[in-house]
Amino acid sequence: MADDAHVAEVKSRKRRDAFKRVLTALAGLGGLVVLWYAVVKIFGVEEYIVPSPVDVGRELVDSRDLLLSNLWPTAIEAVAGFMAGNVLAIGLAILFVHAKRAEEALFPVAVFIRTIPIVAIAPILVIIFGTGYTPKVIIAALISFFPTLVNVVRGLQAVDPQALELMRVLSASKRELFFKVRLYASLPFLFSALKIAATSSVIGALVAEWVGSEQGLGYLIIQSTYNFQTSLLYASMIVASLFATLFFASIGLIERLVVTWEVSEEP
Amino acid sequence: MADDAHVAEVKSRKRRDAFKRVLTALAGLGGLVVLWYAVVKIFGVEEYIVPSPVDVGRELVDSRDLLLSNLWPTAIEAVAGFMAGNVLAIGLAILFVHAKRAEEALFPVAVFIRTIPIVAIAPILVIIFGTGYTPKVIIAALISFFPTLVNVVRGLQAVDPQALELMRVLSASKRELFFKVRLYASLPFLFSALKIAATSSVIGALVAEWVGSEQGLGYLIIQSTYNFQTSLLYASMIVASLFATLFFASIGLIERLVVTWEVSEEP
Amino acid sequence: MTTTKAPTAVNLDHVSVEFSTDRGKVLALDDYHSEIEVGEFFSLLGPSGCGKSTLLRIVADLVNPTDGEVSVLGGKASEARKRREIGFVFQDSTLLPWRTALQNVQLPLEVGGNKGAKSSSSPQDLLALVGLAGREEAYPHELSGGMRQRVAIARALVTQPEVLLMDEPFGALDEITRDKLNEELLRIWQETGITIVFVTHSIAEAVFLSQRVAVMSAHPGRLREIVNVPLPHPRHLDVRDTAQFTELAAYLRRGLEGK
Amino acid sequence: MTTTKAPTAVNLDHVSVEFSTDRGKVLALDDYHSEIEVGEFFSLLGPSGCGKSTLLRIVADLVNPTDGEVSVLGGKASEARKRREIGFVFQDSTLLPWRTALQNVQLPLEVGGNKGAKSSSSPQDLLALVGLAGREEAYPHELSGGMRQRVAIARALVTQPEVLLMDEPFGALDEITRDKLNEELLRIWQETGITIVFVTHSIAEAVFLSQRVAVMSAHPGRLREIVNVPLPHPRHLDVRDTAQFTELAAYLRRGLEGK
Amino acid sequence: GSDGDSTNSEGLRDVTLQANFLVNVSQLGEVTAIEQGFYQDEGLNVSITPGGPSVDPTSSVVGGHTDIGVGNSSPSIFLGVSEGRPIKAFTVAAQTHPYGFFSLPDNPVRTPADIVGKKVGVNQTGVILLEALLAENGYKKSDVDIVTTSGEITPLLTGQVDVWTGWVIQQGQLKELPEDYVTMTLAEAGVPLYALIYFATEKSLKEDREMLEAFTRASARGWFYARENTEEAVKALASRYDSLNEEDEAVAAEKILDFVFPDGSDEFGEMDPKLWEEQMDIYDRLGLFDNPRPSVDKVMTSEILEATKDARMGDT
Ligand SMILES: Nc1ncnc2c1ncn2[C@@H]1O[C@H](COP(=O)(O)OP(=O)(O)OP(=O)(O)O)[C@@H](O)[C@H]1O
Ligand SMILES: Nc1ncnc2c1ncn2[C@@H]1O[C@H](COP(=O)(O)OP(=O)(O)OP(=O)(O)O)[C@@H](O)[C@H]1O
Ligand SMILES: Cc1ncc(C[n+]2csc(CCO)c2C)c(N)n1
Ligand SMILES: [Mg+2]
Ligand SMILES: [Mg+2]
Repeated sequence: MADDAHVAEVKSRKRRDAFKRVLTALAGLGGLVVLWYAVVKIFGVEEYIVPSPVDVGRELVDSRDLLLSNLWPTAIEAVAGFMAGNVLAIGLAILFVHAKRAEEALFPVAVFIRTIPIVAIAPILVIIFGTGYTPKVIIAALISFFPTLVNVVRGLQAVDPQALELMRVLSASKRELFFKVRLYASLPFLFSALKIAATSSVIGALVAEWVGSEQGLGYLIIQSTYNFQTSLLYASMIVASLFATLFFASIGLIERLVVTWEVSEEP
Repeated sequence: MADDAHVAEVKSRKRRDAFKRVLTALAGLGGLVVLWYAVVKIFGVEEYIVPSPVDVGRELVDSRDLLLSNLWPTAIEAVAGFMAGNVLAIGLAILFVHAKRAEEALFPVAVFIRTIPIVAIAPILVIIFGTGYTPKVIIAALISFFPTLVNVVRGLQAVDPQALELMRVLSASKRELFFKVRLYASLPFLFSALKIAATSSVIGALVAEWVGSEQGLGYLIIQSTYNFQTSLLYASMIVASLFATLFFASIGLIERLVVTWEVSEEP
Repeated sequence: MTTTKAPTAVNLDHVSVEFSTDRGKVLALDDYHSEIEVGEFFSLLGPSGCGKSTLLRIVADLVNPTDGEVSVLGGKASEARKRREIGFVFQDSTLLPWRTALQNVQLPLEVGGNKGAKSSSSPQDLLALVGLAGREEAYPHELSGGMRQRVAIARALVTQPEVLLMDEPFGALDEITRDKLNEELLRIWQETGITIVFVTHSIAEAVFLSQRVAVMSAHPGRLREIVNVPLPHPRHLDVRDTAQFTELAAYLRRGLEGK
Repeated sequence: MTTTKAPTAVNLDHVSVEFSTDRGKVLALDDYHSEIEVGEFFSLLGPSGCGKSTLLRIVADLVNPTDGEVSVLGGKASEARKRREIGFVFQDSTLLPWRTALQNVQLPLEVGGNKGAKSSSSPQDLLALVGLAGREEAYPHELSGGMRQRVAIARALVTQPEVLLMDEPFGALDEITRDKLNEELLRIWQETGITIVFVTHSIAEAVFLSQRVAVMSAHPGRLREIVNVPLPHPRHLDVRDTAQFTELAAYLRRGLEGK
Repeated sequence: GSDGDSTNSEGLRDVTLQANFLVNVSQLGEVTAIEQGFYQDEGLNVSITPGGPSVDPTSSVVGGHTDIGVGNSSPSIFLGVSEGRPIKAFTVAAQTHPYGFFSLPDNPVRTPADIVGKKVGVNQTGVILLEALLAENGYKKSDVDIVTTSGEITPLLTGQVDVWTGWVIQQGQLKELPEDYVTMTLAEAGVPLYALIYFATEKSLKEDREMLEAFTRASARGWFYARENTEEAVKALASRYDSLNEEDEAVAAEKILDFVFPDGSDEFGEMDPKLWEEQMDIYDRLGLFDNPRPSVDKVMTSEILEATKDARMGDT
């Protein structure tokens, strides 16, 4: 019944759809810029409050080397922190789902740790790990860790009770139940969490750079804030946000590639 | 068939369970304190790096009035920011689910806004709102907004396709579909999001107090950092974390009260 | 010779449905054709997978035919659906898990501009009719499979659609309950004059209930023949013991077997 | 007189099940008693909601009786379950939506210490047996209701449990397919000597397949009587045309009606 | 109470002061003037809005939420002006910047030359000051190992850095060091910057001069009073802001007074346009002006100082 021409057609339609989505996203961001420009012009917002997008655009072009060379450290910290935080969160979530007691005892501890302000832990981390990548990755990990923990704990429990009974009758081990059922049931929650974590890990990396660093977009942001280099400040934030948006979007893309069996809701 | 004695029995069992859960949670937090104590003692950590829990405990008792009087402003900011952020997020999520195009265009904008570091918007907020409650609530709202948006957008789409068909045949309006179906389907995602938001709003309120304040736990944290009052610093963080933990737990409690129809997974 | 043709409730004009999947296309329904009159009791009989559910879903505007035309009550299926003239008992009971049995039955009264509408029979009475008096407050997961299906039936009867589509509504019920509900359904049909399109796997049920039975074949789903059931109305269960009934059932069975 | 008693596969010793809900207790099964022999084909017949599914769930160690004892193959139900001696076809097909038809059938071979186990028939052959050759790659949501049920049947047959519990496995199938699968099931049962506990709403199906049929009544679920079906094996479909068959069916029907 | 000339029930004019940071001895004079009723004598009701690590006082003043701001250091004023913020400095409390480089006696930094090759811990705001120090003394940024840290002195204590930077009034931190710790202030290192700079919008400078003059007079009185009655002033400060540590602030008060009244000077608030020019030169050399460098009279005004000359001279 499989029909190559048809499959090709489906694929090309999907590609067109993806293209449209990207265009719409760009339109949205473009709209934001236009709105920004309009607000600045119409209300005559002083440049020292919000610079005009034209100035910031010029800064983006002029300082592109500076911005790019500072993007990499931040990107590395964010991605590494994202990985570490999510691996930890997923690991803990798996523990929690299999040992109710552990969940009840450790979840408050996780909440507790999560609420320690970064500014307060950063100095301790710097003392322990020095000022290299490590403390930044840890901070980015700490920030992206919690949403994933909460969501995945919930997701791993979002299993159809009938599927649980099926697995029980098949005498599946907890491990098998996990890999054959829970994992799939948790995917919507997991991907939501990863999207949240993608953005928070970028935030985490930026914040971490306030302490103990001399490179990265966070460092640029702080410096340009204190030096009143408003257009550089905005340019740095824009680069960071664009990176976060791409990171976020790539999680969405991975979700589409992984979850192939779902009935998609009609528009 | 209803049987009062039986209902009473079920209730009292539930109460016992809740009590046990609280005990386990306290045991978990207690374990954290013991671990802290052990690490400080065994590795002989200097007091100016990490104070011993005994000192911090004494500080908690000695400064209880100071801590409590500074808890309220932070709690108010956190709760107000939580409300505002979540109302906004849920509103946007509803828009996104009903207008796919809006989602595609505005989601990147939301990601974009989410990644703006607080330090960078702080000056603008101060220019516009001064240093009163408003900028703090806005910052807490900004921080708690995003996870809810992501989760609720996903949750509102997590509707059984058959239920969608049912509502379509009943010619239900989008509004009815929302209130009769989507809302319920999204609850697991919503409550996960609210749990995440509960903790982030506390973080947000703490960080917001960096923007200038003369009260609040965030103020105490800055103040005690400036004064190098390490045990007061830790005591303030502990009070903030305890508040966040309670906030988190009360969302869990509300979830239990709202979601009465679910089959609970056996332990 | 002049015949006053009865108005058409559902006209399926050479419809085909092709589903596309990642692996290729599946022809679910091929060039199906029939006209169902207003007030008719029309059944679909055919092997599993021959497109019966798909057919009902076309009529309810849940699936668009890839070929051919559908009209319902003289207009487009989507219009009839929006005018709330279509009722549907799904093959799976499709109850909302957060609503009790009673609340599930009340659902149609709360949506689609039907707020405050009074149903001919109250939701409680309908639950009693399907044998669920006393279980109004139970949530779906506390009900047995057959009970859930009965709740779905009660839900479909709580408003009075012009066209009622029923997809194996009695499949999970024991014969006694099924017989009883068969009779009740016939009574309601006669009293209200609604059009019923009924999918079943039971030949006896098809003969007992219907005025006409469409026999289908699978791979792809095709109409094989439409059989008239000239048994007089009102019918009672004992009609099944008549020779005419047995003969019709045997004829349908042969039709199904493709003989 | 010495009778060598056949060993017991399932012993249900005066079991009762009471569910507690927020609103009170529901007595689903009241003092049910029967012993099912190894190798027996035993059916449960009874009105919707009388506790048939609950009974199977007790045997499979999915529900604990609130009263009475259950033993399966001489030990506890939980032990039998853990030894993977129990197979279950659920009333709802319960397929995993992220697995294709074939992958769903393969599931039992991948779990429970069965990794790499060879089934007597390959998953592909079993899908072909239930008429789904060519649809191996389809996901559950792309299949019709009856097709999903057939995948679930194939899944239950892919390993060879000692005790097979089947909850209305053919409920969503047309008569032709059902007849065919009835015959296949009987063949498999005879060849392998497994014990089958079978829930059905079709009296004819119960008589055709079973050696004994338990007739139950509802509110609360109680055993009314156990009826022997002395038709000789192997049986073929035409046994249904015999007078003995018709008589047995009528007897069961009267039993169900409580006469 | 920032708009126009709101007066309260006692007929006093409400004035808000945006502090540069959390209130501490940097506002010793103002708090004293409040306590002693000096502002009241001038017809003002002054209240202090605390700042914080992420508060830029110029934003608060430009946004109209406060009437007068206190800037941490002169660059925050002239960089803000170069960005177009319509503000001007009219008084300076600390004649040199109480920002210092602190080291331990066994590894001391006494002169700029000593800092070469050292690991220097600076907080985010201080990086630029360190850069200025290096540039002014002919060194490159790469001659030191810069580590940005949070405000705590811990890294110096644990040996992770050789030099810690901060305000000399941060007694809470500094008291952790051994008694004989080594201090090198910015001024000693050849970077002449002002600190605790009072500024207002150009508009208030035009339309509200009397208020600013009154404020300056009363503040000067406050600072003089605090100099003479330091113990009393610190006590009052610490009881008003109860999270301050009175002992630490007492030590810090002595230090800050040395910056406000250097070398027995008997004048409060003076500032020199030439010095402003010099400071901007430094920043210009560092390439920190994105926009055209403003002229001095855009950055500061001596009018208030001149009009309040008498009140700003000690009455000893
Ligand atoms: N989890 C539960 N909570 C409360 N009541 C339940 C639960 N499960 C089953 N029951 C009740 O137990 C009774 C027996 O249910 P069961 O599913 O065994 O019936 P059944 O004989 O299989 O019916 P059917 O033929 O309709 O499938 C019913 O009244 C049902 O409502
Ligand atoms: N969404 C879909 N995607 C792909 N194929 C589908 C989809 N829905 C149905 N089909 C296919 O269409 C055919 C007809 O399905 P349909 O559900 O109409 O059968 P049916 O006659 O109702 O069968 P049953 O009696 O088993 O319920 C089947 O081959 C099925 O696999
Ligand atoms: C360059 C520099 N800027 C800010 C601070 C933070 N800080 C600590 S004490 C103090 C003055 C209080 O009035 C300030 C602003 C610092 N240490 N160094
Ligand atoms: Mg169907
Ligand atoms: Mg059942």
